[in-house]
Amino acid sequence: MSEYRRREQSITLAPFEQQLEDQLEAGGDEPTQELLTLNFGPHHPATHGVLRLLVTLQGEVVRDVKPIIGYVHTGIEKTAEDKSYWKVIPVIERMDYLAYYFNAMAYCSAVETLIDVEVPKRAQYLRVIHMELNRIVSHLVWLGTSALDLGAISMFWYCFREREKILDLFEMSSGQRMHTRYFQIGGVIEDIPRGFAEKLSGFLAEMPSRVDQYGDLLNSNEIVLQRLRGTCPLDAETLLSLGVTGPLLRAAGNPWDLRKAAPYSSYEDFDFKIPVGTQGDNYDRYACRLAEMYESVKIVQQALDGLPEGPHITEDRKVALPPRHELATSMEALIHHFKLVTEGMRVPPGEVYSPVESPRGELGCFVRSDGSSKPARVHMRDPSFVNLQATSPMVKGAYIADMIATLAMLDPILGGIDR
Amino acid sequence: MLRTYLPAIVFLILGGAVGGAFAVLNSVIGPRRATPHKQDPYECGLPSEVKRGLRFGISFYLIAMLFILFDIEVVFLYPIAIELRAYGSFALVETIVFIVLLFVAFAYVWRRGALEWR
Amino acid sequence: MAAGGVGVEVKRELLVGPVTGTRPGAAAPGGSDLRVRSLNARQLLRGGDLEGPNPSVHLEGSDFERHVEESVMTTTLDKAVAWARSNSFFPATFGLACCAIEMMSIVAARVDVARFGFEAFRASPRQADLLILSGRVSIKMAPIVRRIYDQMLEPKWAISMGACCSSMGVFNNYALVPADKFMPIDVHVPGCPPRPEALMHGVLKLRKMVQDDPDMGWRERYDAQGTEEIVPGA
Amino acid sequence: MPDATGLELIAQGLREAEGESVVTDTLFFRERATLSVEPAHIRAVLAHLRARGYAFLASVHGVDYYPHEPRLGVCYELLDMANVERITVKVRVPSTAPELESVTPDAADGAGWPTANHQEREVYDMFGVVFRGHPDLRRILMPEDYEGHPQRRDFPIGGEPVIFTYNEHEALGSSE
Repeated sequence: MSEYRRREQSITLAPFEQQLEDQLEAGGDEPTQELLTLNFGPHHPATHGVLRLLVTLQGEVVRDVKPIIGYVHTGIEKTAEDKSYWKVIPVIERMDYLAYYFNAMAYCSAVETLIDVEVPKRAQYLRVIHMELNRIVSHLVWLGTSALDLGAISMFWYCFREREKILDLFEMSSGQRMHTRYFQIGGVIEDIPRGFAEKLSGFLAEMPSRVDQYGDLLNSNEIVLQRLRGTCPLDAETLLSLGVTGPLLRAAGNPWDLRKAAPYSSYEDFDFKIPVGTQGDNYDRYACRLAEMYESVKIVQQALDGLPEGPHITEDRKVALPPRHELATSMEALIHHFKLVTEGMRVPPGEVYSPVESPRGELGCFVRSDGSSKPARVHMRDPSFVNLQATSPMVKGAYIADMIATLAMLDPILGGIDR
Repeated sequence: MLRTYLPAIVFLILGGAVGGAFAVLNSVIGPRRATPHKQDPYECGLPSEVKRGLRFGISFYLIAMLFILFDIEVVFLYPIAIELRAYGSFALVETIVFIVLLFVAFAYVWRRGALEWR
Repeated sequence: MAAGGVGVEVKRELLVGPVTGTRPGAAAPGGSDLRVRSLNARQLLRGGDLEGPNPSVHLEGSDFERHVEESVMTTTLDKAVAWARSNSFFPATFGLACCAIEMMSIVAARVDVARFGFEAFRASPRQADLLILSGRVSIKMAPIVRRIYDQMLEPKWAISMGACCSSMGVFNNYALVPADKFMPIDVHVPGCPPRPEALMHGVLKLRKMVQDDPDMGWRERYDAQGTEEIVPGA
Repeated sequence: MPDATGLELIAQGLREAEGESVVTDTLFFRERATLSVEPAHIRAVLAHLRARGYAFLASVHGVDYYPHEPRLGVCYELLDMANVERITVKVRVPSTAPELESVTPDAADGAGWPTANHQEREVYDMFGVVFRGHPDLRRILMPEDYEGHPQRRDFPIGGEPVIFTYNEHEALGSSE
């Protein structure tokens, strides 16, 4: 008889115990009708999107979790096959809608590898600046909504205050707050405007103090510590066998980060640390992401200081549009412009899988081209899709409240999961 | 006698009136459109298969009873706390005895392990 | 719809043009749906006539009372109720996709929706009277959205935020359903994702609609009778 | 990345271990190594590569090579975290019999790859490749009762014709 039953026996009177005995003989070891299967469904404030968890509960304890997804499946990979290479970027950016620069980066690096075009240094630095700012935005939205789930309502307003500042910067450089389509195949669409550097350094100067504020609010808050420390740990081996990457894996002690392991887009020029946890429980996952914000600020600072001069996009006319003023004078520019704009860029046939370190883990983009001007297959290996498989080993045997905290710390983005 | 209780009575009447008005207004003004799934139980947007006669675990009732026990204790402390000086030291001793008695109950419940959920 | 379409029986009919040949309030085709009757009423209010292409306003007897009752808010109680309702919407959080992040940011400090009483985002439809559909509605999600809309409190309105919800936006493919196909939508907010200010504009437009002095659309303001399309060769 | 010779060595090791016809083709394109393998030996090949150090299965995804037969391809992206090397194992399955051995469960021939659970379900849902032995092979993204596999190239992209004023009536008329 489970400890749960024995403990109740001592308090309740005999007749109930008699019923339990008959139940146990009849229904095997555990009384099954106690189990309640509920839909922790698509429309739920704590599922960070339209994730549906089929939860089997025994009182407050979660016995089994079965994630059911597909409620925001948009057929993005099918749409991508119907568009030319440039037009795929806006569609791809809407997959993992909190890490839109990373989606674009993964896709662009895959196509650039296919075409074998070299991205100029300045463009690589600009990409790193925007990606790390996007990582901060993603962690801010995660922190705001997760603290909301744990009951710290005011965190939401603090985090979204910083988010607005960063989105102003994105708007300055690309004209749009989210899904900016700032990355182009071969570099970035436009150079950053004049006031961007000053505004960015102003933001970078005050951001660490803001993250300290978040830390002061939550790190020593008894309720948050009770809810997060020691709940739903999972060791690194199980995480690796489940294919989990990103802050979840680093919180369990394995310092695997693509920016350090396989540096791309000149990440090797910057020195930054990778926050790594020890126990791999919810508190480590929270602390790792919080520390990553400091590191991202450091990277952006170094990238801004070391921003080299030079073109912001590749000079290869087969890939990038010629500058407007050239159209009036040279005939070749006009022909290149016309060819690129009407039919789009032709990519030599081949298949490439190029991974990028997104805020949630390894985001890999597989592009297959059959030589035409439309990609034959675009697949995004989304970190949240694979990390979601780790929810049931984490949550089995925990309380419902811990399941909500774990789901918050898992940071699933349903756009990326359902594609 | 009425004079002393007038504020309480006015308070009751006003409370009842405002509450009743809202309830009645709601049914009078609110449009009524029966749709097929309106009365279904809400389970995150999905049809719910939870049967009516579901047996809850005993721990739920246990926690509820304990809460009521100690909540009433706090309710009793409020009037005393407001007028402690007027009642003099006798009320103080009385309250301490009251709290100690309930503390014994609390210790018993704690030792028997009813406070942990599992 | 493509094979395996929405599991919801979806009927979509062309909304009969205002008052073409039928008295207001009579059983106009498309049933006595409140929407058709109020549209007729508004058309009458603006001097549209009854018969013929541009029916004029000659009403007597019961038609006149019905017309008045339909179109103009006379009683102060109605006006007070409309004022109360429009200033205290309880939106049901329906964060589907990217627009949900921008919907969250209207609650945040910069574009504070609490100034207009919209702040109390309720999780359950039982306590909400406004459904902000923010994000893309896939065919697997459509029956659920319809069920949530059915389970909401009775005077309910729906804002479809973003292009994906209003017209399948960027992804015109097998997986998405525009919200109009399975539920009545009051305000469509364009954008992908719409700026928080754009959603605020949509919310304020809905507020004026509920107080029944809706903004004059640009067509009414310049009393254009709809754009005449020059169809080549027609 | 294992360079060209490294890839040949791996292929050679596989041929000795699993049999001559296992590796059908090796491709070294843009510093990326790809092994094309017989569908029947996929579990053995993955187990062999795991022994060589490629212990992390990053991604399982399907590709539809529509005009060419065998039409449905499944790619396994393997990663060796120790010395940061990636290798892709590709399997081609005919659309007439899209059958494949699932790598998820711990079967007789060694440990499985739990990460492939949802990803194989997605390939089944999108392409129709049936993974024998998969613990819970159901549709993951589309509704349960959906017919057809949307990601195949011959599946219509669907969607609605955009209605303009000039074709408004026949578009709405048709759906009466």
